Amino acid sequence: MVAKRLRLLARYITLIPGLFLAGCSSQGLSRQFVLFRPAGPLANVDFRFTILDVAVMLGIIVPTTIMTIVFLLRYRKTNTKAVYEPKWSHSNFIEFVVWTIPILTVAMLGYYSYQGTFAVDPYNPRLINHSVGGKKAPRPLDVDVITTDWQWLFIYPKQHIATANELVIPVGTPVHFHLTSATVVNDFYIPKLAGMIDIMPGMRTKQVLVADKVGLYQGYSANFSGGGFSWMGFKTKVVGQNTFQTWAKHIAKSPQTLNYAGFNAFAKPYKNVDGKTDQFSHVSAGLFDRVIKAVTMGKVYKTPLPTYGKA
Amino acid sequence: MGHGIENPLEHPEVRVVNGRGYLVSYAVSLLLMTLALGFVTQPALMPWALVGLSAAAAVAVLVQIILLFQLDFSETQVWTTVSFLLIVPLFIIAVGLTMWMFNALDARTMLAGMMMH
Amino acid sequence: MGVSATTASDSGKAGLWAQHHHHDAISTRTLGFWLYMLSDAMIFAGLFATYAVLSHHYNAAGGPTPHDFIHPLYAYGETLAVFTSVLAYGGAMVALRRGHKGGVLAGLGLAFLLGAVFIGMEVNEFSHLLSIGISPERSGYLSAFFALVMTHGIHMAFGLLWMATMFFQVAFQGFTDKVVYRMLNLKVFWHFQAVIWVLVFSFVYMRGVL
Amino acid sequence: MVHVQGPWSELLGRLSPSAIPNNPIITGAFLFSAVIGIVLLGYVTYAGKWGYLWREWLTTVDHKKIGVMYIIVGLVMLFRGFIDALMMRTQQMLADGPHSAGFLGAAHGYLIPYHFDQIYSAHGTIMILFAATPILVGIMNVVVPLQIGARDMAFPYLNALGLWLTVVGAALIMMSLFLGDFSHAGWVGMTPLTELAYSPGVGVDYWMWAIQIASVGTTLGAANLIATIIKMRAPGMTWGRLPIFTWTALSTNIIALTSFPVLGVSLALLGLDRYFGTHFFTAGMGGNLMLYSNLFWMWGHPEVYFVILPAFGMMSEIIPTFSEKALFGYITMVAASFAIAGVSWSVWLHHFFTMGASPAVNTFFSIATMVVGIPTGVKVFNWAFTIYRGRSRFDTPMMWAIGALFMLLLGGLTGMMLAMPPINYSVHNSVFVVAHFHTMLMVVIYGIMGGVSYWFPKVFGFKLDETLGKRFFWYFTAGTIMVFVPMYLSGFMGMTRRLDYLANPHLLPFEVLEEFGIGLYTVSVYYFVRQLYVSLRDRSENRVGANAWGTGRTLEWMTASPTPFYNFAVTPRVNARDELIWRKEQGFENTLPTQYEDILMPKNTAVPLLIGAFSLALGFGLVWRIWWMTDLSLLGVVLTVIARSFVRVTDYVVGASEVEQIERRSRTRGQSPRPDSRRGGMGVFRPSRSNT
Repeated sequence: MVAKRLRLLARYITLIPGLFLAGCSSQGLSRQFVLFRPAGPLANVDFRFTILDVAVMLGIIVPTTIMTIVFLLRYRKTNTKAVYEPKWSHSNFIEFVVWTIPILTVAMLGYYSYQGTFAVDPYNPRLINHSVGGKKAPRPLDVDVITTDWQWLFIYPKQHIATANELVIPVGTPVHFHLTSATVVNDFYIPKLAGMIDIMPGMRTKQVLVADKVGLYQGYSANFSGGGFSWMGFKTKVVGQNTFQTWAKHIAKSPQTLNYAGFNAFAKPYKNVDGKTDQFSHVSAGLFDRVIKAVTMGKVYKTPLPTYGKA
Repeated sequence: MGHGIENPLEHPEVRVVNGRGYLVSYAVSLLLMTLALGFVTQPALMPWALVGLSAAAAVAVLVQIILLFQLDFSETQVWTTVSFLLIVPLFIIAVGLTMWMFNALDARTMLAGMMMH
Repeated sequence: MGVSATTASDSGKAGLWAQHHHHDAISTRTLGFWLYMLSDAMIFAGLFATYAVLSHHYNAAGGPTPHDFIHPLYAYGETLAVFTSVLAYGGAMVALRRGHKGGVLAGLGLAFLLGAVFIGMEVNEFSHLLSIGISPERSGYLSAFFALVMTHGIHMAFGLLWMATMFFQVAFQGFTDKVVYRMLNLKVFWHFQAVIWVLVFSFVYMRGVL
Repeated sequence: MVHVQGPWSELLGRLSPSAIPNNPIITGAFLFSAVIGIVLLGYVTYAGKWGYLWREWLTTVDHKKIGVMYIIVGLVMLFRGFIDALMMRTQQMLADGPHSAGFLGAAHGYLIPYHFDQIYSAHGTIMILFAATPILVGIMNVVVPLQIGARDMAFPYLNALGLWLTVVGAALIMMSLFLGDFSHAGWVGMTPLTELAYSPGVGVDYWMWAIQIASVGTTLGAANLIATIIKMRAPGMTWGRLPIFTWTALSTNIIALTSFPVLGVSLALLGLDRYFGTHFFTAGMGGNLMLYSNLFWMWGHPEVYFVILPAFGMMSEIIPTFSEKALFGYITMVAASFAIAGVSWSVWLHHFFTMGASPAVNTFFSIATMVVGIPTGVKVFNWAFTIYRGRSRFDTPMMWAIGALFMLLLGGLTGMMLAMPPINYSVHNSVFVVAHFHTMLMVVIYGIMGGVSYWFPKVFGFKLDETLGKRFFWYFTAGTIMVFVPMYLSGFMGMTRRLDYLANPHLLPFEVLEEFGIGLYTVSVYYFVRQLYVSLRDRSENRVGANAWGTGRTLEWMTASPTPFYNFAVTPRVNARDELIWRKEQGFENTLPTQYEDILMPKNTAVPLLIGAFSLALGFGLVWRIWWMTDLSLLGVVLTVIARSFVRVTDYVVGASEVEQIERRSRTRGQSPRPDSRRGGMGVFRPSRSNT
């Protein structure tokens, strides 16, 4: 009885993917596969290597799968017509081939891996320089990123302004990020623009990117960092270069200012459930370095003791 | 579980013990450690100290391993030797790759390395 | 091995059953313990890796560096204690080969005493360091230093406990299978501490004063 | 000793009434466990089985019983881990987008973040360390001595100790559910999140000590198994004739022996940070937080191969048996296993490719990672060529083995993607990775299910029900596809890991699909339990002889099913790689030993159980910082070990006539299936008389 009902259920379940695919195209869900729609040279390289790797691997895996299935079907016990050689267990030729194929594949992919790893190295951004080299290259923009529990602070040191939980960058301009954390490890990730890079307290990592198109991109923290982690997203607005200048001037007039004491208040554990953003003007020079130094000297922003069974 | 030999003192692993080996190992390793001490206390030897230290330690470890544990490929000791030889590369990989990766990382991310970029 | 697997056999009718088949208990035991010691070696690999990573000047966090507190001659004294203790244990093993109970007990006793001298020196060294504020909580470097040296020290202390136990077993049970393989295993354990000490002495103490 | 937040007393440490969580879900879980516990204990008391339980199981040193207990512990924890998975999938389905509803005090879904974080941390810890590892150790425990013709492991007493230490770890994890909380920082325990400043509760301590204690057991077990394989082989069992599963057991235990100590170091140093205020993995004061990741993954990656190599070994046993043909490329299979084990030691950095190491470092580890693909690829081809020109029968074990093979192909594809840093950067901490390693762990689970159903009749003397077994397989496979294919896809949508709330509402359809998948899994669990029940009920109809599947090839299929406690009445002399097939060909299949002899067997002992009890107290005392308890239990462990070393006689003799009797009885049972309700399936395990 139960089995019958379940069989019925199973039949319905097989229908779901069909319905689901139909839903995809009508709602434009395919646009949501952000990794397949890179909007900057870094994400572009990541995507290109994905295609390459998958193509090479499928070249082996598909024939192997077919071969295995054919063997299983042909040499099933009930097929009495098939050859049966119970002692055949070695062939120099086959063994040579089965070692050679993976070795050649790995050699090829290993070479691509070497190429790709150096191409996206943010400390030597040949890729970035190359991709904006043709046009009149705009001066790179510096952004210092500090993560707290559980917010993002983006400092524009040259402009002496900062924003929280919202990143605004000009289109077609290389942006150099310096990243550190005041508390625990986070991970800077804007799927359509750049892959992940760890943000570690007491250390400084780097990321470089160029956005090709104006638009709104979602950024995330990808490394688990505690209770407010799931709300630690940030909007990335890529705007025209002039718009960016206007915006920066506008923020420079915002009433909130930020010095180290202000940062310590900002860095208190806060779950950004409503997606609030902040703007700061007159940001102290060297705030980023000061935060790193304080952390290396033992500054911590403690998490309070939880009640058991509660948050 | 029983074994073929009646008197445990007749067991090859007891028989293999060698008094002279102990004395040689003692003398050699002590000498090498004295040398190591010399490398770091005698100003004349200081330039070669790191190489000297490492060499002295390596030789001392080797001498002790061979003479104290009596590692060889005899029937009694072959598995001891083989398993030891398998572990040495892992020891070196664990320490060596760690040092390499953190030297590279520190140069990029620690305050000391930040001046570079 | 080109032949198929199932026919690869020696002499066809070599027999199907092995009557009176026995295993060598002592060598099984010593191999097992040796394997355990190799895994212990990997503990030290982890600790040496930790020490290597945490021994840059910024890991001292402005606190004392090895230069400030390591006395090479004192460490050399500790080396002397460890090596001589191992030599004494070697004496016990030579006596064991001859079946000389008194010799074994004397060797064990002497090895124990010298081991205790080492522990005493280390305790003295560390209590002095703690009294002048050089403690593992001070910096990452000091944490790594204490962890590595003390892990070796704890091994030594455990070896002393084992030796004391063996002293009684040799005295009261004589040279049974079990006592003999334990003596062999303790040999491996004790000699292993000497090997680790060579590395600690060279790469922590001597390297530290450079 | 560091100062901790919250109250602390000399007598109870951090323990206080407030440590009992006040949460309806946990209360429900507690009631559920309590009812099951009371029913079990009540049954044992009612049936008067305490003596039996004590003599036959709790104090046993028999490798088969210890193996079975390992597997039972693993299956119980597998169930617990599955419940965790069910809760996580449901939470992610419910907490989708800003407009999703919240229940039970949560803003979205029904779990508050802190609770969700504990669940996924527990899921990972349990599945890797307390489900997969114990089940595999259990299978190796049962099978390896049988395959090499040994009477027991090299160190039966140590074997029992390993089991009880694993049980202690599992017990600590279960305890954390009802007293205090569990770690919220993932099964990998990311620093500095696990430092006292950011995890001030006892959760991380529970996680840390549970793993630490269990891993001591695993390390001891590894030394034991290697010594067994090297020293306890039957005459004629040369290295060239060693069954392939034993080879993989050897390679996998070399990994365990060398890598678990490093895990011990990383956790011990974290413990020093949390208890003594040292600065190994803190961000400040000269600590280095990535050093923790380094040490952890130096164990963690080899651990991945620790769990997958035995699965490969089981596939390599099952496929030849059910293809009725010798394994293709025995030597390359052995070489491949050791190549995987060797390379496993130089790939660990790929777990933190994104930490910003130099491209040279990343390239090195990337290529090393890809190199693992070479021997793995060879294995896949060799299995395919084992099937080639064979006669494949699709019994349940074979289904699982083939399922594992296809999972391996998919996992290999995505693994090769992740090995490449530019691809890895874009999906490193996304659910794509989660889907990848679950696919790989499915290889392990499929291997385990295959292995369990393959060797089950050997241990218990009857087969598992085929129909229900296949139904279990198909529902499980449907569930796997339904859960993990959408998960791969959501990875491409930039969905990161460990989210208790999904900001992107477009992920909802995938989450719904995954929830359906987990429903299919639930159905498959039902069929699994039903399969066990029905097989046990109808055991008299499913009795098997020594060669349970009819086409077994190796030594274990020569002794009676269920295997007598001494394994082989007379140690067999090995003449070929597939000894049983060789004997069949030579017409010796039914040739019995002409005379029996006295057998020396290890006595039962309660000492490992006692050490386990002290270790549990030690772990508990450490978690709650009850210092008198830790001191006493540590002293207890040391004194017990010393006291045990003074015990002179630890073996006893089984007379030749008794052996002959047992052999005759088991032969008649094997040949004429008849109901034998008194002895049941377990009656095989003859009571061993002497306890120490």
